[in-house]
This record gives sequence, structure tokens and C-alpha cells, in this order.
Amino acid sequence: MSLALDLLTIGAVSAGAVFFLAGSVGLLRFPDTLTRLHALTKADNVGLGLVVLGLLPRVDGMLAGLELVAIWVLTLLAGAAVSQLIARAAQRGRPPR
Amino acid sequence: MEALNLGALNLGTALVILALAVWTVAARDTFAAVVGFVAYGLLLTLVWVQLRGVDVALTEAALGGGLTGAMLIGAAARLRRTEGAARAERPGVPTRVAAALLAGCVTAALAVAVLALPDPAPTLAPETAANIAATGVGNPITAVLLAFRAMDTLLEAIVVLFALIGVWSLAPDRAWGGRPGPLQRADPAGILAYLARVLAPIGVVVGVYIFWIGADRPGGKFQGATILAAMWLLAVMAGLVDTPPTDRSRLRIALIAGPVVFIAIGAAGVAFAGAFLAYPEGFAKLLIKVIEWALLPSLAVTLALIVAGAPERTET
Amino acid sequence: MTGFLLIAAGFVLAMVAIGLARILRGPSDADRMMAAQLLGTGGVAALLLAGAATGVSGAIDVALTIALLAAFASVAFFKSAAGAAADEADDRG
Amino acid sequence: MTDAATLFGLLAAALVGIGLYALIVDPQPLRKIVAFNVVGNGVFVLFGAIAHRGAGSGWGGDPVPQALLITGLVVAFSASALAIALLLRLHDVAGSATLATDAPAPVSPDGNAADA
Repeated sequence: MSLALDLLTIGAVSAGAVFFLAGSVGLLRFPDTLTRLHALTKADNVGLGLVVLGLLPRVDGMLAGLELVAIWVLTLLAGAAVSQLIARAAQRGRPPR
Repeated sequence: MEALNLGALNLGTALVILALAVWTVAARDTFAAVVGFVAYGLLLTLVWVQLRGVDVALTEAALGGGLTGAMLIGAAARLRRTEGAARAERPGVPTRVAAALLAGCVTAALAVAVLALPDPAPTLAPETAANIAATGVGNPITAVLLAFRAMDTLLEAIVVLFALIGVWSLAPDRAWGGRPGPLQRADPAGILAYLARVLAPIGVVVGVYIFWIGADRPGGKFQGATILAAMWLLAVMAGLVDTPPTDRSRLRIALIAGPVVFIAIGAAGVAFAGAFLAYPEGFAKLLIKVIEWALLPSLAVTLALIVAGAPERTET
Repeated sequence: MTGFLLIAAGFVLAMVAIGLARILRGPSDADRMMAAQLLGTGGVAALLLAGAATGVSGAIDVALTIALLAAFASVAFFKSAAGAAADEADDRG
Repeated sequence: MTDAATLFGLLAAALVGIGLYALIVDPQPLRKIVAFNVVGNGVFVLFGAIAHRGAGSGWGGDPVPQALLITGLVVAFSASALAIALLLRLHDVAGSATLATDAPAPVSPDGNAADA
């Protein structure tokens, strides 16, 4: 049982790390602001989600687990709203056509 | 192996922070520098956790990353137009060389001091551990802040209040007693209002939680109050609520209630326990709780209004 | 396991540090803000991983605070960017 | 270099130097405030490193300096906020934000736009 949970931790955290890699590479390599925003949200939502999933078996107590999930939900919520705001600000900042 | 990994992680954190600090002072554009500073503040929380100062990490995350960042970003945006003129006043080469020399000497002296710190390190941890039972709280930081060095905490609460008085006294005459900050126009169905409606209540719960656990675990009134202040400012920025007029007496009572309760309990200590801010035997935990509950709302309102700035608008 | 979690924390931190190049390069303020946002999320992840590895249980509370206030800083950015834009043309996007 | 206190102590020394240089050299007041905060962070981290060395009684650090750090952070925040408020007021009144005493202080037409 403990081995299975350890494997879950290793698998999920590794997969999360890959999404952070993808997000960073996208943020660096994509050509314009809106596509970079797209790359960023993947790291935000999926990357952190997988890390949280991987750490869940390792927390002590219900409350800490609940808190971990709350961190992810907060990031999802804020990330979704803030990326809209950033996109709007980017739209405004564009030179007039 | 694990110690090596930990060392590598710490070294990496330190290098990224160093790079961000250099960027913060070297960037041409002030706005870019300020965003760098926000990122730098976030990474400092990692340093605090590695130094096992979780209480400090919470304070840094709430104040450094949150309120200070928002304040600096707002100021940078307002001052942007004057930036070019100010940049032209850069001092000449001799001043810069002298400044670099001075800074280098200070850094070198501090580095030598760090490497030559006495071993074993002097510590007050055993004294704190020996006396913490008398306070009834489990978090040593809370015990220090509200029992062993309560005078510091009282003066700190008053410093924060004085800073607010200082900020308010910068209001132009016609706006005296008015509402701080510009009027926020926001689309009530927009994404910002949505975010504030959902996030602010969750944030209030988190703020009270961080305050609540402060008696026995890392957390406490300053951290909780900062989170509450940030959530109120979020609702203000979204246009859901407006800042209150600063001449409202209910607001002023809220501002001073915490320090007044603190001073009253301190003065009662003279009568019942023989010294200012001394707690009578057996009542320490209760009195600490009362002070914390009184300080939390006062600190939250004070911190939020400090960030909101000087009054700018009067009722028309 | 501890070693793995520390390596993962270091890796996420390194990835985020690479993303920081966006703060340096820009070109727009929105790009810089995105890099700061990524740093916030990555910092939360690295903090959780390092906290789990070193057994600092309070790290979760710190991460919760960061997650909450990172959004706050981004909103402050948007409002100031919107304020600057309103100086030129008043559009309600 | 696995000793966190020494490593972050040296980082703190570097932060103080970087901030001090910018505090002297950078002419813009807002940048001076940021630089002042960098110096402050350096001092705080140094203090935190020393607190960490004093770990004992089952705690990861000496709680007395850690408690003082929290006080220090809040006071530094208050000072920065007051400085920023002063700067914004200077900007509104003079139409520029400069510390140069012999500056022509041009009152631009939009100098008071912040009140609008």
C-alpha cells in the first residue's frame, strides 16, 4: 500500500514537473503575449494540480489535505480570472491598427 | 545525498534571488523593476521556510508579496510619465564608483561577520522554552510577541497607526476627511467583480484561520490582518465596496480600539501584577487572546487604509 | 523519497527561474506579469515539495497565503494598467 | 555549502550591498524606496540566519529574533507606505517626482490629473 502511494507521489510530481517545464519553455519560446498566456495557464493549472495530487498521500491529517486541495482550487480560480485580466491588458497595450 | 540536495536547492534559491535583486535595481523601466521585486519577495518566503522561520515566511508572503507589491505597482503606474526626466539625473562616474566601493565594503564586512559568527550560537530558545508554559500559548513566537516582549508589539501597533496618520495628513485641504483612492468604476458582471465575490470570502476564512492557529502553530494577528486587508482592498479594486470617508468616527474608533485595549490591559497589569503589561498569574492566555482579538480588526483596517493612500475625494 | 521531493522542488524552481527571463525581456508589462504569475505558482509548488521533504508542516499555510495574495498583486497590476490606459482612451473592454 | 544559515547569511550581505548601491546611485525616488526595501530584506535575512543558528529546545530557530523580525517587517512596510504616499503627493503638487534641489520643477498641464 505504502509502495503504491509512493509510486503515485513519484508519478504525479514528475508529471507536474514536466508541465512546469512546458510552461516555462512556452513562456520563453512562443511568439506573442496571448500564446504565451496559453502556455502559462497549463503550468498553473495542471502542473500545480499534479504536484498537489502527488503530495496528498504524504500529508498528516485531514485538515492539511483539505488545505492542499484549497491551494489548488484557489490557484485555478485566480489563474482563470487573472489570465483574462492580463489578456485584456495586453489587448489594450497593443499599438492601434 | 539528501543534505547535498537540500544544499543545492538552497544555493539555487539564493542565486535566483540574487539575480532578481540585481534586476530590481538595474532595470531601466521602473514598472519592470517593481514586478521583479514582487517576484523577489515571493522567493524570500522560501528562504524563510528553509531558515525555519515559518511565522516570518507568512508575514513576508502576506506583506512583501501582497500589500507592498500592490502599493509599488500602483505607484509605478502613476509616476510613469515623469520617469524619463528623473532618469536623466543619474550621478556621474565618480559618485557611482564611490557608491560601488562603499557597497562592496559593507557587503564584505557583513560576509566576514557571517563567517565569523560565534559557535555555539547564542540563543534565547532555552529561556523561552522554560517560560512558555506560564503564557499558556504553544507558539513561541506568539509568546514572545505578546508576553516576553509585549512592549515591542504595542509600539508596533502604534507605529502602524502613526503611519496611517502620516499618510492621511498628506491629503490636500479640499479632500480632508474624504475617501482615499480614486473612484473605482467596475462592471458588476465583469470578471474582476466575479473574482472579488468568490475570492474575498475564501480569503477572509483563510485570514481568520491563519490568525486562529497563531496561538499554537505559526500564524498570528499580523499575518491574518494582512490577508484580511488584502481581501478588502480586492473588493475595493473590483468596485464592490468604496473606501470609507476618513472623518467617520466609527472608522476612527475601529482604528484605535486594538491599541486602546492593549494599553488598558497593560495598565491593569500595573494594578494587578505589579508592572506595565504584566499578566496576573493564570490569566495570561485569556488576556493574550483578548489583545489578539482586539488587535486583529484594528490592524486589518489600518493596513488596508495605509495601502489605499491619502484621501482624494470628498462627498459631493 | 525525501531526496526525490527535494530534486523535484529544485527542478520546478529552475523551470520557474528560466521563465523569469520573461520579466527581464518583456517586451510588454503583461508578459512581465505572466512571468511573476508563473513564479507564484511555481514558488507554491516548490514550497510544498520542499516543505514535505523537510517536514516543515507550516509550509502549507505559507503556500496557501501565497496562492491567495498572488492573485491580489495581479489584480493590482490590471487596475493600474487599466488606469494608465484610461488616460489615453476610455474604453471599457 | 550545505549550511543554510551561512549560505543565506552571505546572500543577505550581498543584498545589503546591492540595495545600498542603488539607494545612493538611482536618482528616482520610487527606485530609492525599492532599494531601501532590498537593504531591509538583507538585514532581515541576516537576522533570520542568526536566529536559525540559535535553534534549540525543539524549535528550528531562536523565537526571540524571529518575533522581532515580524515586528521589523511590519514597521518596514509602514515606512515604505508613508514614503510612497509622500512621493505621490510630491508628484501631484510639483508635477514631477524628483529629489534634485535645482530642478526647474515643470508644472505640466496634467500634473494634477490624479485628482480627476
